[in-house]
Amino acid sequence: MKTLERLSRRPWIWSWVAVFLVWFATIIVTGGASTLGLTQAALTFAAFSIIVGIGQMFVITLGPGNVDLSVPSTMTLAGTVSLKLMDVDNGMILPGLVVAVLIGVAVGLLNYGLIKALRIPPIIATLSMSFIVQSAAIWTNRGLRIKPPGFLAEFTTSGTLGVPNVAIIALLISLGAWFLLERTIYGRWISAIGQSMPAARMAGIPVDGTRFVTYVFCAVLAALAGYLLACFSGGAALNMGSEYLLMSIAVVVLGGTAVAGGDSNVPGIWGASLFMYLVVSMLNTYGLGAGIRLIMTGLIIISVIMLAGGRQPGAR
Amino acid sequence: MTGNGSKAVIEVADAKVSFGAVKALDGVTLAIMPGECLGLVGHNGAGKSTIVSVINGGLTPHQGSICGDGEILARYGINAARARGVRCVFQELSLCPNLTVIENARVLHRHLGGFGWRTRAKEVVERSLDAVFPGHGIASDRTVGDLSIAERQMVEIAMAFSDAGTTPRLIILDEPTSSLDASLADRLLAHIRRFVAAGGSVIFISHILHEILTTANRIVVMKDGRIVAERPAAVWTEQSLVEAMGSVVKGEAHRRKARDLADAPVVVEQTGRGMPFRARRGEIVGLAGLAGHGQTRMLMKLHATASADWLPRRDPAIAFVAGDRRLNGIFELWSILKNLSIASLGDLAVRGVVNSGAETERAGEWKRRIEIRTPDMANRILSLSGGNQQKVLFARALSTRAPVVLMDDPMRGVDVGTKQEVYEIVRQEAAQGRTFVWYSTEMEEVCLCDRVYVFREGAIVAELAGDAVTEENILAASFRAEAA
Amino acid sequence: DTSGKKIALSNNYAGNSWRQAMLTSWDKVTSEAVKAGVVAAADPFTTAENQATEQAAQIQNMILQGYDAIVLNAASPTALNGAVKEACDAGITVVSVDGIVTEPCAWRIAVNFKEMGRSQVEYLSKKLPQGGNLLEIRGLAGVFVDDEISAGIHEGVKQFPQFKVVGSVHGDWAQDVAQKAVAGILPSLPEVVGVVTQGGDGYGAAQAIAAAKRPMPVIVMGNREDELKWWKEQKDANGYETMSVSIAPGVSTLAFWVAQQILDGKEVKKDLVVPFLRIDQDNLEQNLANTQAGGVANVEYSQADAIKVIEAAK
Amino acid sequence: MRLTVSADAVRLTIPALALTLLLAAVFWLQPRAMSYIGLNLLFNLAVPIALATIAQMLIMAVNDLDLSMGSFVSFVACVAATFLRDAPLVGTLILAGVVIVYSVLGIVIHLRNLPSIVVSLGMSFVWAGLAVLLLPAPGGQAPDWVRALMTMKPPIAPMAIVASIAIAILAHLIVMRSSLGVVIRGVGGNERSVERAGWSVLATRAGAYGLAGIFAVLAGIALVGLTTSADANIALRYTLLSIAGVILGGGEFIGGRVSPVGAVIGALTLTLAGSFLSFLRISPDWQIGAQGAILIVVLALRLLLNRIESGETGR
Ligand SMILES: Nc1ncnc2c1ncn2[C@@H]1O[C@H](COP(=O)(O)OP(=O)(O)OP(=O)(O)O)[C@@H](O)[C@H]1O
Ligand SMILES: Nc1ncnc2c1ncn2[C@@H]1O[C@H](COP(=O)(O)OP(=O)(O)OP(=O)(O)O)[C@@H](O)[C@H]1O
Ligand SMILES: [Mg+2]
Ligand SMILES: [Mg+2]
Repeated sequence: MKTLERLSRRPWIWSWVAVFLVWFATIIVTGGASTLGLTQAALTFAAFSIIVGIGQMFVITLGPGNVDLSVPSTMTLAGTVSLKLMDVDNGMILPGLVVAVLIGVAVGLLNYGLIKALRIPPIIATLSMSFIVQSAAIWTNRGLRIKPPGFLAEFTTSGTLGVPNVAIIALLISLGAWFLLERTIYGRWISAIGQSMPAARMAGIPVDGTRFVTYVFCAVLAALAGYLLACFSGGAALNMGSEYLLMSIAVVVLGGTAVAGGDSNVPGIWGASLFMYLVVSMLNTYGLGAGIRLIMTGLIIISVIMLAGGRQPGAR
Repeated sequence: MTGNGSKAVIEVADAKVSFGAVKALDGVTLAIMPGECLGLVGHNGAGKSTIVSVINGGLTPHQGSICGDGEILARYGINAARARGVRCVFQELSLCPNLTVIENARVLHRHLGGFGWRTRAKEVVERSLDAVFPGHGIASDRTVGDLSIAERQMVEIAMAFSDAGTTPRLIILDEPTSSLDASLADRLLAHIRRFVAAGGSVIFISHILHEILTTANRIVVMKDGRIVAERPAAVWTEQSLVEAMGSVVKGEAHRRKARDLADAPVVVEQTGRGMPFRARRGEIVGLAGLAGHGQTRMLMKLHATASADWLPRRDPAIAFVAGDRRLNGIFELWSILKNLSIASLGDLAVRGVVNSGAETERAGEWKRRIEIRTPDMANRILSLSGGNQQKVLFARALSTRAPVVLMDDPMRGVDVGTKQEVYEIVRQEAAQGRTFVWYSTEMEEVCLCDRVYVFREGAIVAELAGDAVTEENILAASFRAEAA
Repeated sequence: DTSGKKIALSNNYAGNSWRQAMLTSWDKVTSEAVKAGVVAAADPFTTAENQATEQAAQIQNMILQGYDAIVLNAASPTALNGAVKEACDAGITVVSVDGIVTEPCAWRIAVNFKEMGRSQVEYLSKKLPQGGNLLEIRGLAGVFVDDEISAGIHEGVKQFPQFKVVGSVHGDWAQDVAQKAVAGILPSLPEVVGVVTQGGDGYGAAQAIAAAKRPMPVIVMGNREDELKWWKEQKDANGYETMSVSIAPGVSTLAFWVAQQILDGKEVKKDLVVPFLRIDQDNLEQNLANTQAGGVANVEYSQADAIKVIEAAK
Repeated sequence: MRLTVSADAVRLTIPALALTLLLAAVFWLQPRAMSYIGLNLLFNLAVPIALATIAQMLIMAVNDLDLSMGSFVSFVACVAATFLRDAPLVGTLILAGVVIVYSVLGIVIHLRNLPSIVVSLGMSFVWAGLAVLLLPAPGGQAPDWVRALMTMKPPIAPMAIVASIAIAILAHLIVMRSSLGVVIRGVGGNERSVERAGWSVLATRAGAYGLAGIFAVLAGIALVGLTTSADANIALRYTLLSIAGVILGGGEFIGGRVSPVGAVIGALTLTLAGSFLSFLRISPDWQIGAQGAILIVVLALRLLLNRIESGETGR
């Protein structure tokens, strides 16, 4: 009983409850025959939202107004440029990855440069930056779809012991993120900045450095997700990141991270990402039209937050 | 009842309030008569602000009753209280910083509405400001956020005394002078006396005992959620009050012996308008002058120049104790523990990874050392009373290795006993070579310093050292420019 | 003589290979025309976001800039009518293509999207006379093209009742979205014999189906190079058969010439039709060879083609 | 009294100057724009954006953020192009109903202490779904009176300018001068003190959301009046545009610091920035990027002017 009560106060629990409900409602249609297929598909596709979601979570933790809207275009640019560079050559996999990461670093650097130098709200700075990055993606190869190197295509679409490889990568990144948040000074710093920037400054935290690293971190994760997604789906497309704009924010907040900043959690991102994927699958499975599907998705999001919200955040 | 014929404006009987395990009020009975000023004192966390919330209607006690003018008030709430003329100035500032003074008056007086309310609100505010703080110089169309803390406090106090339809009958002032300098505080105290003489009632809470002694008619001492003593003001002395509060009397805060520090190396330095600022190793430097004359700005500047924005410093150069703890002090979502350790994480971590064992140990040490009143350091910081939160901020700064500690009026809302302890700690640390730059609105504290810079209109106008640091000299320097 | 005339291209979206191919074709054909002195200018404009409101503002700016004709690929068939009317009132010739507008004063070069959908089912009925279950991949909800193609597909299913659409997902005309949506619905579907699509989503569907280790149904392709290449691989490996259909991005150049002809004073009917570009088993290799790697199978039009289309409509 | 106006005016000078500079640049590039018709063409699509920006500003005034603004305006446009024309009574009832829904959202957000961002994110799916149900394919037609109103040709200044000024004045009266406006901003500034003064924060928030709903409904109707018909995706970008407009106009995300006149100016500036770009004739590859660049430039201008202003007043 005690554990149940303690569990119900965890901000991430609600997204997980929702995941199981939706998962169950979906597999019941086929009498359970689709269990393995659906679970694998969910893990695969949730992995991408998890990777971008974690980056977004770090940024959102920095406090009100902090959000990175350049995630989709960063994914696109990293995907197009690295695939163009690798040009189906297995030997170029590492350089391709390095370039993708460098693109992330560059976008993050420019993002924070704008925020700092022009003192504009991050939401506007990253939006402006996303237009520029998107243009750069168009300019580099005008949207031609180049195939990924064979090894990468194989790796991203297959699994190890039944678990999709991309999900394993997402898990490793999540563990790293969890460690950063919960155990390191850096995690404390971003949480402090998220609660009160002046207080953080007065407590001697290098505020600019910390925020800068966080924006770079987010962009690098987005670039990495773009690299993986492009390999997974057989080539980079100019619109391949567009879904991840709302998605990356939705999984963060549904996962129980405080939108007002200062409080974040990693398990919630998993719950929310799986949930967002499964909800669409469920509604598709039930054969509902786009309109109903959208309405249901919205209502479910609101119900989850209603259940999870209104709680008294526990001491951390 | 109280038995002297007239009926109490508000009377609380046997009120009990608890927040979780903490019994904030443990059966308090309190009556406020017309035409009296009731002084309320007690250590930090004694329950003063809580009883205020009960009287103000903002908090319904879990047990007990509230009477007004002799009748029991069954459904008592904020609006009922306001309708009876109860007004409150809260411990923390509670104006809307984005609104103008006039608009704040509109928010405060619900019945001021209708066409042309601006003109009426302006009249109400200005009349009251003029009455309480003659010559205040605050334009009523200024945005509150642009005002200094002292000015905001003045506006807030004036609003409580203002009359817009319902005449104020009982005014509760929860540490109203904490941000005011001596001359403004005097004006307020004078106005309280006038108000009381005209038949109004006041509940006056302060940690500055002589204010209470000179202003109140009757003084109530609270301790751990109970009233422990209640006598007419005339029979109290500072000494007996402190005793009743439960603090050991340390006698007059004795000045340290004047030390010759002229040979010690200068650790911080700043030039600007007026005289240059300089602090030596092991020195306690005071910043004095009327409130809001650039002392805080100077501290901020010192902090900004010595702290890193981009890269973490291996050895912290400077630590800061905030006065405005809501704004730049505490982290509200965190536990007391995390709030305390944030500035010294570098010492508690190996390669960026926090050692939670060492952290807990360090926090336990400081909890004992300055007596943070909490059952568990893992509780949220907001579960502490204002003064205890301030102690955490102290511990945060003192637990760093920074050779210089800046203090921005840090004793706001700290009780007498704790103050003495903190003074002692400051003295010890200074003896070991730490430098303190200390801005205070309380003369007693300024007089503890080795050297004092007096501020006037954003610049340093005088430097006093050693035996020259006296109340008279400081006051003289503060006002000299005005006379000139 | 149109040598002094200026033509603008108003485009609402540049975020996929089809639109990029369209812009490239436009640039190639019109820059030659400008060099040859046929028209004075032919400037392309693209909005930052795919929204009717932004495109309406773009058209209004073109009016101010004094263009003589606007070639328009519209974000919405009706929501631009206000702006188009203003352009017409200012004496500007408006030719809409691909994404057409309903405003009567504009010309329309339309593809019969309904027929495009219906013909897919018709093809399947020849390939799989015994019929079976179909999976439908749709485009972006609420967009005209999506609704039309889907209506055509359902018309086809009515015509060939041996088929049944057992699942329908939105792939937003993007390979990765389609892949994701198909992977999600696939576990709950019975055996599927055919996948009807809208273009740009066939390869994603194929990947999702392959990942689920299901027998590969007949997936109708949408002329993307990656789709054609995959098809070719399958064809070589196991004789896989399908067809591919989409509208050629080069239709923008047809619209350019039509606009030029109108400016030249030619009598042109308001509604013109262009055929869609279909690739079949026998001409797959030839089309694949002509398609740029990573691009879309394309046809560019000349002035003569335009005159032919105009004459045919008379 | 006079001082209040000038204090507000000082805050407004920055966005106003940005707008003026941009307008001058547009006139210089395209002198044809300097006419009655030209101004109308430049600005008429700014009218619905201005209304949506005011709606967003009301929500931001109580420290919330509405991520569903774009899909809500799209939905309203769909209703206006269908029911409002074919069955005015039903249409009006639906629109009144959704305004009430907005109020209820405010109440729910307050009572359950929910993050508005998440709730409105959820609502954005709901509105989009309703719009798709209503108009699966683009279509419908604007009611004639709306069309007539939006294409009216008043003397002296074009309709776009007249409407913008009217919106600015109306919003200023409601938000800056009325008691309700003061309390709404008070909630943004310090919710507790408003509560302690005996106001119902719940009712205030419901009021702010309801008012925002009304302005957003007006935005949808005005939009349909300009475009003549609707589709489910017609105004999706209004979400970010409206936020950017409020910021450009000197508003802030938290603290209840908003300026209605500034918001209208912000909306006009954003619209004008788009036109400015198309007059520049940039290579198609970089046209999208240029939109980002211009946003940056306009905001940098704000910073620059801010610096100059603070230098002058010494604050
Ligand atoms: N919201 C709350 N939640 C939990 N505990 C509370 C809360 N408010 C007050 N307390 C506790 O109630 C007790 C009384 O607090 P109160 O603020 O009344 O003290 P106080 O006498 O005003 O102290 P100070 O002089 O420091 O302001 C304290 O122990 C405090 O920790
Ligand atoms: N996101 C979109 N919004 C509006 N129209 C679109 C969109 N995507 C495609 N279209 C239109 O739908 C029709 C079919 O386009 P098609 O799907 O073949 O291109 P595409 O799939 O986007 O190209 P790509 O391979 O890479 O993704 C065309 O009229 C195209 O302009
Ligand atoms: Mg108190
Ligand atoms: Mg596509």
